[in-house]
Amino acid sequence: MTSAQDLPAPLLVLDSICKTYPGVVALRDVTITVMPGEVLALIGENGAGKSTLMKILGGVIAPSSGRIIIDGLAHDRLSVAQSQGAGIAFVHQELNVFDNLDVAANIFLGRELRSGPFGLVDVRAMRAAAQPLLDRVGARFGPATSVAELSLAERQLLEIAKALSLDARVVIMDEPSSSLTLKETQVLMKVIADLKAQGIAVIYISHRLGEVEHCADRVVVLRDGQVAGGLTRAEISHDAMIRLMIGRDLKALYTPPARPLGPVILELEGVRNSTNPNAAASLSVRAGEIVGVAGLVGAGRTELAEAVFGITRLRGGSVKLDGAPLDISSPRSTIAAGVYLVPEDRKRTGLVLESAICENISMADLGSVSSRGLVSEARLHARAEAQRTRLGIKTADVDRKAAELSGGNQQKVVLGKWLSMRPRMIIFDEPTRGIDVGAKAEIYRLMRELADAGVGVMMISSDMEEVIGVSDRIVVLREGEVAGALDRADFSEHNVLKLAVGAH
Amino acid sequence: DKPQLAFVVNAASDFWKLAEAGVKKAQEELPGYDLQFRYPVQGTAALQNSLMDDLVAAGTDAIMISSADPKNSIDAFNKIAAQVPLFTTDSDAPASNRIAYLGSSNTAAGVQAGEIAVKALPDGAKCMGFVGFLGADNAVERIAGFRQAVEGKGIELVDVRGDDVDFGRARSNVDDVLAANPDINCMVGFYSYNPPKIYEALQAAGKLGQITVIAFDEDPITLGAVREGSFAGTVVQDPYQWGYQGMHLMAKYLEGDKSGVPADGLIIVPTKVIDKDNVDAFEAELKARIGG
Amino acid sequence: MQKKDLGLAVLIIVVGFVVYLRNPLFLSPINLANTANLIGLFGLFAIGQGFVIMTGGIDLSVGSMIALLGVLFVELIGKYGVPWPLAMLIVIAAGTVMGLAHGLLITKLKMQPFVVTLCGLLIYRGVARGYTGEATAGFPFGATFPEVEWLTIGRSFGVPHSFIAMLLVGVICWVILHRSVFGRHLYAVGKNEDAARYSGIRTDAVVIAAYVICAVLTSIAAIYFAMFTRSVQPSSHGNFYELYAIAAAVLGGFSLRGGEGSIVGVMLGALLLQELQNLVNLLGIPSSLNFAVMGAVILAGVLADQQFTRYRERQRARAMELRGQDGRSAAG
Amino acid sequence: MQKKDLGLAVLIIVVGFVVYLRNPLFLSPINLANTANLIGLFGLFAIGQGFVIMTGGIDLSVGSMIALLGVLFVELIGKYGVPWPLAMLIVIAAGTVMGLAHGLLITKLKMQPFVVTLCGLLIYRGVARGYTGEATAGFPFGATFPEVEWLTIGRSFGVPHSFIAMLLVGVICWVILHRSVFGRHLYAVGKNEDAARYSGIRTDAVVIAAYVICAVLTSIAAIYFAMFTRSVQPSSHGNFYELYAIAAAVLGGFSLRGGEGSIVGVMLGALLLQELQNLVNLLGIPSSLNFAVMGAVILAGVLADQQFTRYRERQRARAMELRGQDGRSAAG
Ligand SMILES: Nc1ncnc2c1ncn2[C@@H]1O[C@H](COP(=O)(O)OP(=O)(O)OP(=O)(O)O)[C@@H](O)[C@H]1O
Ligand SMILES: Nc1ncnc2c1ncn2[C@@H]1O[C@H](COP(=O)(O)OP(=O)(O)OP(=O)(O)O)[C@@H](O)[C@H]1O
Ligand SMILES: [Mg+2]
Ligand SMILES: [Mg+2]
Repeated sequence: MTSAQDLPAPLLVLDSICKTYPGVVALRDVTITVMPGEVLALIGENGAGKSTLMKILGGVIAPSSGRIIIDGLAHDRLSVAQSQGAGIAFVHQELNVFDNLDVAANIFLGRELRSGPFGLVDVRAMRAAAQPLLDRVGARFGPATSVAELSLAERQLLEIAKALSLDARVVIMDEPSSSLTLKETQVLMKVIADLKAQGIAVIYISHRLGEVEHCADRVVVLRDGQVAGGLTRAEISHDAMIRLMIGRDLKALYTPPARPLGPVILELEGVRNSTNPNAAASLSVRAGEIVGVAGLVGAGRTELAEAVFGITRLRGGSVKLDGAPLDISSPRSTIAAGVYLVPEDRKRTGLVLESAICENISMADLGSVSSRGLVSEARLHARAEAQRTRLGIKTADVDRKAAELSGGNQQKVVLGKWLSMRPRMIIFDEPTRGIDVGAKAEIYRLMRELADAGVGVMMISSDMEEVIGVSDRIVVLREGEVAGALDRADFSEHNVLKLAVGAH
Repeated sequence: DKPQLAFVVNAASDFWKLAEAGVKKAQEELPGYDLQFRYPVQGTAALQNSLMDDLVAAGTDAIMISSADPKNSIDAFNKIAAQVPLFTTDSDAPASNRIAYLGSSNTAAGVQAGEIAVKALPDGAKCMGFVGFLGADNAVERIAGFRQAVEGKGIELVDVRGDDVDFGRARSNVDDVLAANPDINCMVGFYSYNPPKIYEALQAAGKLGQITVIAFDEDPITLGAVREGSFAGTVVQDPYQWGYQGMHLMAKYLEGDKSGVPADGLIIVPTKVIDKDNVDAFEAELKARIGG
Repeated sequence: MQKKDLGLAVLIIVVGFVVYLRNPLFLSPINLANTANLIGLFGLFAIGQGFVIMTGGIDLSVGSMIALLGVLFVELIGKYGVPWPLAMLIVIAAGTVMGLAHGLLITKLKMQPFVVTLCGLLIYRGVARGYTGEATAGFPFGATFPEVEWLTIGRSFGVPHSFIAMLLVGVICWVILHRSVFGRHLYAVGKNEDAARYSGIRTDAVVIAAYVICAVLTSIAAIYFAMFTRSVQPSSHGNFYELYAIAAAVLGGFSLRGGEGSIVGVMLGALLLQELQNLVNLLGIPSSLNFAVMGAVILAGVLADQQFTRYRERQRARAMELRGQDGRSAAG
Repeated sequence: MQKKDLGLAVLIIVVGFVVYLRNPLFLSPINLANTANLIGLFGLFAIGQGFVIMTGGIDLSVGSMIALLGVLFVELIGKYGVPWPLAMLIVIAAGTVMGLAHGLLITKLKMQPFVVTLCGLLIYRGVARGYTGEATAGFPFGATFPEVEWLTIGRSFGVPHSFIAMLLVGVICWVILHRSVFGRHLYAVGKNEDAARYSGIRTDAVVIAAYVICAVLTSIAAIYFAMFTRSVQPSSHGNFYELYAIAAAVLGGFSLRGGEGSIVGVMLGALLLQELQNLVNLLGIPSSLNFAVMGAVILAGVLADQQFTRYRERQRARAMELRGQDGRSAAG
């Protein structure tokens, strides 16, 4: 198999792994080798099978066939305990934190530190041991914080800290940075470098190719459940990775607006939220432009979007759509006005995972596929099929549960829900979180199309490449306030970060 | 197939074990019949009535029933009576088309209990009653009979506490009365399990003998307490006879012999007062019946 | 009819056939009519319970509601001589208010459904018992109400009207749950309330509506029960009926986590439970074992259904795998 | 003690004070001891229920278990003359087997807890009724079992031993739930079972253990109850006790969705319920209103607690706001 005799023995080998789900072949004969101390990036489009492969390695699911060889010992399948015992730590793509426990308890869950004659939990020792881990990932919360109070990004940092706490030889990170902003991502890169220096191997999954380019020693690309190829350190480049992932080149991210800027569509005036009740944010979105909203973790962007969409109450200020006050008393009223939100957490708020794809697409607008209160199955399906074709949702049929789709395809279903209606203004909150480059480009194209059609587009994003690459104007939030706005000419990572952090 | 006779009771209770013994005895003497003794799943008239529907559907030839709610089951009774001969026991529904009633009078039993009280408490007293279902016919009649008998004798039945046949609550009701009403010096247990709970509560509080207790039915604890002198007395019915005579009555009726049915349709098996003097004889008789 | 319902139907038929072999009177018209009547009575409020369970909630108060509203109905027409259509309206209005109260407490004050309806269970029964002073509410001797009786305990061509009422309600509820926009919203709310809200569904209104539907069907059932028993003993009437309703729904494929279930399923569930009751009486099994038989059959039924579903899924997966290999060898 | 528990404690004290004003005998040693005894009895299995609810499950079978195991215990020592320590062991072993069965059916065969334990409710009671033939299992007159009686219904310094037993069990369970590794895992499993599994927790074992703990505590309670009533009527003994246990847990801050609750809370919940029962008798409220009073107070209590929590949160938010302004003006 591997040709080189002079290489050290591989740490682990995933040998001819196959995995089938009812209706899907997720993995087909995948063989991957991991060497000690290397950073192996695993990339591929949504649904390529990356998470599935890692779950097999993490002992969460069993392969249909194939072997897992660790230290020369072959296993047909692993249990979570076996996997952990073999020194494999796993940062899951879906966040697996417990919001009824505190940070330290989460980090040491399953491996609690004990003391005393009865082996009771040693809370103090765990908190003490957790603090350095939190420092390492640059977390601004303490080990005694209740997880219920953490934002999505903070929870992601917690997951990384948890993986570090394991005495691991391999750390799997399945999209650890999907909610992280530049600052935390930089910390993460440093963490990876540290691990590498200690001889710990890292399997890194990300759709942010910049990060991959920055940290990977080797890249393996999955496509449709099979290995599409690999790249050595020297070969790694954006273009090369994209070519392997989607089999063709990709155009530049940014397309300029096709028409001059129109009138103001959405206008926020002194909007105040409960987390930062003294900070007021004012911003506006004009027809024809894409407004990017940047900020550090917890800057209050999601909160702002949810308040405008009618989920949470505003504590002050006004919201106008096309110059007239917008009724933001409930999502129902904002949806009726044509203001839509693509939420940050699609598992929790974007989709009804246990419902069929077609149900999800018509969820917000059943009225138009029904007559006299009764739903027409035919119209429901026609509408879903239309979106499936338009967005390229990868699925055997639209009657499948949304839960069975990969993350990216799930996001497309959320988009399909809104695009099949009459948008006036769409707020995208982290629209490409966990989405592959191919789909990302599609989504950017869609946003641009919407803007060109006169729909207001606001894009909240923590992905710097994306904010800079896609927006026509960037508004930076800091602790609930608008710290400043940048026009295209002034775009740079440095400028965005300066505003986000505050000029101290 | 042998003709089938069924005896349907109103709820699961030890009291009916005696009737069941009577039915067993009758079965020995009536080999040509198939005798059934049925408990409903719960003590509600609705369930009893659908149990009777099912029995008729399954080919039963005559039924004797102790209804949980005879007054309001007239139509259900008439529906059954139109198909098979129907008899009532324990509590009657004279307005229905039942053939006859076999049992005792709860009012008379209440009066007898009142008389025990009058005899034991010549100086008057304040009584507290305990019962399972406050609204059930037998409870209402016994309470009324008791009140009637003590009327003007200086004895007052202050209140009756219900417990829904939850033994735990039956016990804690007594405990609570002992704690909350120190002026109570007489207690009446209207359902068979109430007197034992009174006994246990008094025993725990060290008040056995200080409070006069009047009981109903023949729970072993009750009889023991009567023998010991802790209880003034108990009023017993004779469910054994209900089961025994009832089956013979129905068998004869099916054979065409209607002489057992009096003109007024009432066959009263008298209730007895058991006190210290006759308790031993009574218990011996009971043992013989259940053992045999 | 969904596959899950089919399994239940098979179970019902098998049990029925076994009983028939042991006692052919099981299929006699009179026994069928008696059982159909009970199925109708229990089916009515089991369907209502289905709507609540669909939202991921539960309504423990139905047994007590049947007692309280039964007392109300009997007193209204029996004691106060209120015309029966008005009495029915009053009872259903009272039920609606209770359902509304449950729904509002659950959605607006964010209380747990279990708590709210547990309090309902206690309060309604308490009020019924307190109001009557534990006495049984019944009609005076000889009182007849021909129209109400025809509607409730009457029969047409031997079919009890309660059964027909359940079928009618079943059809309407089937359309509501499986074909209407409201039904879709109900499924969505049951599966993921947050996501439903983010899609502009008025989740609170949907949940409240479910509790109101349950309460309305329960009040109709209360009228049927009151006319069937012709009297209501407030301390025992309807005891444990909530468990019957929930058991019927669960047998019928509803998940207590919400978002799953069908109307046909819950009606079949109610049918099976009554078949079991009938079986105990017909086969002369001691009534004391009634509960045990019922429990054992529910357990076995749910278990068999589940194992069968899993088996089928595994078969399907295997078939796919084979197809996948074929595809590969063809490509290779 | 958590803040939530504090609210409950306040409610208990307020209710107690009101009752005391109306009838000072409420605080008489004899009444306190009687009530403490009942709190002990109910608290024992309410704590067990807490463990099950913590996993997001429910155990509806406890009332029936108390009946069946009560019958077993009474028959063993009363009729068969088995030495009492052995009889206790047998009863607890039988309970363990039941809990194990529940846990295995729920985890290994993936059945819903509600269904499994509903079947338990039916089957255990059915068996108890069938085994005794509906007769009450009781001791002969005058039979005494000094050691068992001392253990169960005895008192030391006026404090009933059942209450002491509950306190002991409470302390042990407090350590288990709030300080042990198993407790952490229980919280994690209750919140998110899948995620707990990904963390390497043997979720099945944790869930099974919760059901076993519940069953063991219930069997201990069954022994105490049997000795308290001294006779067990299989059709009514322990009826609805599962609702008491669940109500105690919910009052005590447990969420039926799992992952939330405390031992102190459930004990206070059991205390409040018994206080309410006692109040009805002490104030001479008609027994028929017992249920209504209990329901109304639970509703009011949970509601008040919730509103109070919300109010406090709002206060806190406002305080933060003020502090924020100060901070700003200082900085500006
Ligand atoms: N539980 C499941 N049931 C059925 N199909 C599944 C299940 N989980 C994953 N799949 C399918 O397996 C394939 C691989 O999914 P996987 O989550 O591994 O993709 P991925 O590469 O991690 O994608 P993403 O970048 O979107 O996270 C997809 O087609 C997906 O639909
Ligand atoms: N459930 C919650 N409970 C308490 N505080 C929360 C909760 N969710 C968010 N917050 C806090 O609210 C503030 C604003 O969070 P928000 O999610 O709006 O930020 P954001 O800019 O979208 O950042 P990101 O999504 O990247 O975390 C943060 O301080 C966060 O910690
Ligand atoms: Mg993935
Ligand atoms: Mg955000």
